[in-house]
Amino acid sequence: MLLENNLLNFLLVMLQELGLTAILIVLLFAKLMEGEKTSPMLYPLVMVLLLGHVLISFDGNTTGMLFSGMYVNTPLIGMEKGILGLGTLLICLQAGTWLKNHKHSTEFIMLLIATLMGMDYLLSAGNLLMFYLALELSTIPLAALCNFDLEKRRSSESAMKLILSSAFSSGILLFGISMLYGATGSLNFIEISRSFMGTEMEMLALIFIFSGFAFKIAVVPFHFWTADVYEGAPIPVTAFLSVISKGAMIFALTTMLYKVFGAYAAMWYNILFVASAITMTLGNLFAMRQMNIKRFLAFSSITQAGYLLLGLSGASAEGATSVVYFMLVYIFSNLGAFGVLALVSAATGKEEIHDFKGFYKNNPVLSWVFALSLFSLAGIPPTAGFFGKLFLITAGASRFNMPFLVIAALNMVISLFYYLKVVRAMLVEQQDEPLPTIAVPFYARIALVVCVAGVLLTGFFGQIYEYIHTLSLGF
Amino acid sequence: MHEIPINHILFLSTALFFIGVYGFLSRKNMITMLMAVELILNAVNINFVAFNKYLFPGKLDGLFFTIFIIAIAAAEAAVAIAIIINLYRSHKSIDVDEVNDMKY
Amino acid sequence: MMPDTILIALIPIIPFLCFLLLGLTGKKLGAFSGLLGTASMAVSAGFAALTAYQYFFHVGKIDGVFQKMVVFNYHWLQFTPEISINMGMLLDPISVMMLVVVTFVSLMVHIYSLGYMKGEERFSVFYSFLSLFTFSMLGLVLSANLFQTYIFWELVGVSSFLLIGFYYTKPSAVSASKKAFIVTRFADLGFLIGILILGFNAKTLDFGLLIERLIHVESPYLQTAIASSFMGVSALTWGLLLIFVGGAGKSAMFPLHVWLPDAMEGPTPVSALIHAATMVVAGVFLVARLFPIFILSCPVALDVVAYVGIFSSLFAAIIACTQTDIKRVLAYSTMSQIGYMMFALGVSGYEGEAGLGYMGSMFHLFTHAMFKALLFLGAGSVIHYIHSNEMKDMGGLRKAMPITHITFLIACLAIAGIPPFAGFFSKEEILAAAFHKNPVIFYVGLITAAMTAFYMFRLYFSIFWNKPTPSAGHDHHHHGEGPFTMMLPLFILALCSISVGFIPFGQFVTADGQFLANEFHPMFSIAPVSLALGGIFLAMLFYKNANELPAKLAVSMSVLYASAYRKFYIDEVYLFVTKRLIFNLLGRPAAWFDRTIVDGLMNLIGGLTSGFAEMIRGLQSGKVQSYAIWFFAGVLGFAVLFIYLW
Amino acid sequence: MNLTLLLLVPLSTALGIILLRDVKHIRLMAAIGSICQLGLAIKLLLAYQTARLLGDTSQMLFQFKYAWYPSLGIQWHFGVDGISIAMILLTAIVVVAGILFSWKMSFQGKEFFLLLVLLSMGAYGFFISLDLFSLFFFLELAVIPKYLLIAIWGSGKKEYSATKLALMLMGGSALVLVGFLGMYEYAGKTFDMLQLAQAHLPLEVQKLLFPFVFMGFGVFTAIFPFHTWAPDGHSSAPTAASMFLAGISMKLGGYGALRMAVYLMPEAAQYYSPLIIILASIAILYGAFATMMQKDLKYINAYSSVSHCGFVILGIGMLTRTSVTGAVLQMFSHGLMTALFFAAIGMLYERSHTRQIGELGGLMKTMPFISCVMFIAGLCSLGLPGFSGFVAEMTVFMGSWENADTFHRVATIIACASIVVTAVYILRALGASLLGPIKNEHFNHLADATWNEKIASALLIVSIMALGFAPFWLNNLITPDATLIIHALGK
Repeated sequence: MLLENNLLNFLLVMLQELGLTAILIVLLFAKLMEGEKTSPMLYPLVMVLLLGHVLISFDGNTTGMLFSGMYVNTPLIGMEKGILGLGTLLICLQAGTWLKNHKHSTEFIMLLIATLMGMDYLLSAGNLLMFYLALELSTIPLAALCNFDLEKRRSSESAMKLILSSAFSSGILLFGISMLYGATGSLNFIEISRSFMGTEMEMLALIFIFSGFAFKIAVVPFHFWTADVYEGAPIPVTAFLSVISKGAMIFALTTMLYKVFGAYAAMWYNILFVASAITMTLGNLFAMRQMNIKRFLAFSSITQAGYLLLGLSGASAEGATSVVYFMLVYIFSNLGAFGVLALVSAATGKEEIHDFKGFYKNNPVLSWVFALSLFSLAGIPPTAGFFGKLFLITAGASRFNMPFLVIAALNMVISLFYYLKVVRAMLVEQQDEPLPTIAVPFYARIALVVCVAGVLLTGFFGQIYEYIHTLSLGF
Repeated sequence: MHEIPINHILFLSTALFFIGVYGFLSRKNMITMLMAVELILNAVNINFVAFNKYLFPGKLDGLFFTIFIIAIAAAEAAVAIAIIINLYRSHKSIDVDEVNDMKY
Repeated sequence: MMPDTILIALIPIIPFLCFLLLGLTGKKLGAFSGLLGTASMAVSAGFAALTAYQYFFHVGKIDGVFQKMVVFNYHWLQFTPEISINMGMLLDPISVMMLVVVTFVSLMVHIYSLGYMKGEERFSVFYSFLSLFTFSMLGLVLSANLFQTYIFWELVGVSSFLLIGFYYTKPSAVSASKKAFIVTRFADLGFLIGILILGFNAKTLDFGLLIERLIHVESPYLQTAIASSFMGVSALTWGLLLIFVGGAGKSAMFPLHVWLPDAMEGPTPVSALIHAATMVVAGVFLVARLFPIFILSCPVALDVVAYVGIFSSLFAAIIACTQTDIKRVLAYSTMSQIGYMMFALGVSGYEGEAGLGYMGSMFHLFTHAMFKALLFLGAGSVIHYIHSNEMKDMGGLRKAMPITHITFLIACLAIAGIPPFAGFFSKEEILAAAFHKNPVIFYVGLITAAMTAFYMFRLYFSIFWNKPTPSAGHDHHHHGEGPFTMMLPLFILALCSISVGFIPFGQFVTADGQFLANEFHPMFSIAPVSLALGGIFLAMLFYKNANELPAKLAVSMSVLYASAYRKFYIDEVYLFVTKRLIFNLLGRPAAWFDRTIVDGLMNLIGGLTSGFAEMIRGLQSGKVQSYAIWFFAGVLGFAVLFIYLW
Repeated sequence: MNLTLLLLVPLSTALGIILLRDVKHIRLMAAIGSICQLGLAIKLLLAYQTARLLGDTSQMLFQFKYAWYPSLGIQWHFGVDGISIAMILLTAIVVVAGILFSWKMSFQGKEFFLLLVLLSMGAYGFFISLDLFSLFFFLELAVIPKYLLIAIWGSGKKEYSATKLALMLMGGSALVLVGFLGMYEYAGKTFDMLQLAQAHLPLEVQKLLFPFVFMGFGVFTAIFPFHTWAPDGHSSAPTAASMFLAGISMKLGGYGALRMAVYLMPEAAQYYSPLIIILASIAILYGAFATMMQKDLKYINAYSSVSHCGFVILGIGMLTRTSVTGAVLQMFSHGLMTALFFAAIGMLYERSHTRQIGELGGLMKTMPFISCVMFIAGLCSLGLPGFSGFVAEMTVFMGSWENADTFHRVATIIACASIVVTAVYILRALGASLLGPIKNEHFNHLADATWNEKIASALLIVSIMALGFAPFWLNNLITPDATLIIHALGK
């Protein structure tokens, strides 16, 4: 604040967004320059830049406020941006195989990074206007991305479903915002949180805004778009939707609930309780019968959203920490799964569970990667997912809401059932001509190695959690 | 001249909002649905302006918000229509009910 | 001064080592294993004799009373501070007497089997099992702790199981062995619970302390044991009765006797050792072991013992008259004789003269071991010669196998109680005791004695007379008598059956350990002896030469005959209870219930879940607008719920 | 002695297996690793006893602490007492035997041995953990290997059974988790068992949480009515897997129920004790009766396991020092015995390719060794003196009989009655499959056990007899800690 108009501090505080902007500019120029085909150097270059962006995010000292509180950055937010950036990097790496034979690869990366930037702003938003702009910036390009397989029916259908329903939801969200504005007379988070008066209008606003978030995080009953969109969209986009945008929104929700609606903690605890309970349960029930792996992963991600809300309901530093930690783990696990899926479908176009029967025969390593990721999603030790999920539940247990705990615990069992279904198809069942051996290109290999390492090791280094915890204490 | 009480305006905006919602839920043509969304957004706009004018005349942030909403709505509509056009290529229809390959 | 611990310890240990050795390396030893087993048995028999000598003539008696001596005691398994299973060795008249009997008969059987089992494929296994049995039996008689008794009790049971099922390829043998094990196991359940009751009432399992605490009226343990009652019967009575159930199981008392006749499927030497001389008297031994408690604290239980004993004795005698398988006849006679021992205990008192029954019972146990072993071994050599157990295949063998004939005759006379053979003396004592205590039992006993004589001689005549000698045409690869190894035991046992009756048994084995003269009243013995002679005469009439009398008799009292021949349908009853009731009413339902209800529930949960999943799939209709409807409904629902309701 | 070794050895074995290629080397690696582990276990036992002799009276020995997630109060906290050492010893023995028995495993041998090692590692970690979080970690670590072992290398309706097993065990651990979190919250954010033991949760809380923890672990030890995973799982699993399953994994449940439920929530334990006893008695007798009707050897053993584990639950429920000791003894004994039984069945099945007692018969003639092994296992399980089963069951009976009221007495008598039923079905099974005339022509030329099978069986039999002949060493090892647990009850 003091050094607000100090350029260096300005750069420092917004370093991540500025970095992304730089990358975007590079891409734009590359697009202008490029003739028939994009230069082979571009892709690696962008990857390296992204990596740099990720690395600078993890030092927890970029903190400050800009534009009279419209833009806020704290170590924790920086961390969250880093996590999202890491996820995007991994997705880009995995997308390589699919992009190779796609004529708009540069635009793809551009849109992706634009979305990421929108999310960064979303996290840093300290003001409802900023928040709304960032939200749209991170939504609209996604719709375009969903349609990226221009000639595929399902791709455009999913894009349509996404854009229409997100337009609707942002309308509702906006209505909530307007009510909030009317009730408190301000758009600034801090001022809003100060000037609550407990009117029903505020509560209504809370619910409208929550439903806007719930839509993006895919919380039952606001989740229905998820499955269709995930199924239709190109795999990298699905991965992005299920990991990055979900993550961004849950982080933003943390800010929104803890910072803005702190006064209504008692109320939104109940909301989270109900929402999380039905989300877990219905997500599981839907996932049980899915045959298409993308769709199946969509529903599993819905279930995970339920657990995220459970952790969030802890309403404490543990709550925030567990959410961030889980997202980190979730990126590794989910992208591990999507990575393998991406390779397979790029090579063979197969996405059904039964196609994976006897997968182990020709691709032992890939199937172990896949299996590990699924176990991590199911929360089976020694994978990191176990720790992530357990910390969420532990944070949620702080109120000691017994039914809540029981529901969560039992849902872990149900979810195991369908994760095992996929594992069984790969490792146990056989078919006459199983999928051929699938080549793993360099970038994808890097991505998978990172994911597996993350899945296997994260849990054993308590320091990671502790670090996030120290950051979130100041949060 | 005495001015219109805020409740009237709020009633209008709320009505607009629900009309928009109803339109979105009932119309089968995607373009019309987009227009319904615009109604919702306009309801929001009216809210902002009204609140700003009546309750917090000192500041302008309500108005700013309105402007931004209009701008973004345009962008959103652009992308949406692009998508719908693309959809039309493959489905030969912009009837929302005919576009449900993916379900269950 | 104490007897030599090492010496006594070696008596059971030698057979055990022998068992391990033969069990592990039997195949390689081959025929030699028999000699090895016999030799080691001889050694331990020698030690037993030595111990008996030491005990009875040097160390055992202290101022005129034979002491209970615990020569060795080790805390094997500590339960509570006071209750523990100890492994010990207790010397007192009966245990020493049993030591001698077991080792001696076992030695005889070892020798006999050298010939009888020659050429068997599993020769060494047979000997290892014999050693195992001997070890367990010795451990049983030596045990100083009620639970130790139970341990060896079980071991005896399993070795008997192994030996009955020795010819495991014969289904009948297998089922017989199973039957034996399960029936005795059932009885052991009673024994176990009895142990729990007594042990926890007396707060100890050591015989010495246990008896000490449960016989004195003023002892608090006894009072609680009597005070605490279940279904109107005092804990003490329950305990004793349940323990008696255990004993009845092993000793084939009615109605737990069903396994004994089938047990004859085992090799004959085994029947001689286990199912005639030693194991089956374990029950008697057990009751005798706890006799002070029975007689001093709980005479009711003792009456039960007496009546069960006398009934089984008569019951078995009746059946024995009709059986045609010679080993089964012997089996039933065994049962009947053990019944004798039981009711002898039942009618006995404790001090001095009153202890006659106890003494008689032990005496009869001793003599019975001799002549019953002899009978079985004799029968063994007959079967060895004829290759059949059925009377109809036999007859007129007295020429073919003279030695067997004579020794068998001696044994029959002994068991029939004809003076001066061994059985006479012991039976006298028993009947005398019964006469003093309970006339009913006495008269039934008399009748039983007569019937004993009858069926034994029925057996004798139909084996050795009845038909003309088989012609030379009827030839066998080996002629007549078995090898010397089979003859020698017959000789020795015959000598014993003649002589042991003259041992002044009362000097050694009595209830209270004090001297008790066996005086002998010729007047009294007129009745039993004449009855026995009558029985023999009848048998001679019927069976010395083939004639129609038996058949006529059978017809004239057909009902009784038939039912006796069918062993009064006890087996059928058991079959009904086990197969029909237990299996169909408990086993099947349990299995069904488990598969259908319990497991069904588990599957039902899964089914319901997926069914519900199937039900709600319609929600995901694929139509954007329905999604939006849900969305809006959610918003409104949340609003209503959380703003107004919650 | 450093307890982390118990985890490092399996871990390094697993890594070695991953690196190696040839199945011969892999199985050698596995065998060496497991044998080292057995050595460690024995060394641990000796070290423990010497430490006790030297007068170390602390409850847990060789403690090792490392703050893992300090802000959540989660830590690596290891330590052992007599009970856990007994369990570790059991695990080590069974593992060695299991690996030797699956020596011939050719199909995907690498994965097979890897999973076996992981499974054992889970067990070791479980038994040495004093921190509820790491304990839970290891508890679940062992679930998936079981699933895969059954689903991939199993027989029959393997996938159904594997899924059922995994789900039911997961359900169990889910319940456990709820209980643990409850304790964690009420005891002030600590997972440390020793601190929880001092925490003295209020009675209402205990009453609330006890069922979760106890039943959760009960599922693992096949408590009625959550036992149905056991028959299917055991019968479908490959030999080594069913050995591990019945020998080790069911013991996790008993141990957990004793440690986490009874010890940490004593008042609730007393409150629920009658219920536990009723369940246990049902399991014992009902399991036994259900066994009588089975035709498949593995089902017979699986159901008898249900019945035998009923004794564990009964011993725990009776809440006397002797009965608790008996429960631990029974766990040890049952682990060895049932492992041996499954091994024997596996050997028969490999050769005769059937487990239906109706189709078997007369195998004693062609495979005396295997038949003897099976006989010994059978006799042990019907509680014959000289074998471990007898000692354990008698201790349980004795301990149960200490409660002097009619209810406990009746329960005890019911339990005792099972020894008869056990005799019935064991003899039925053995008689039908081993004795009698040879049913099937091709049985005549079947080979007897090979060297590895002989060694493994010998190992198990020796340890069974070691307990059967000299129970006092184990008894003395366990009793002090049993006493401690009972003292927690305030008895």
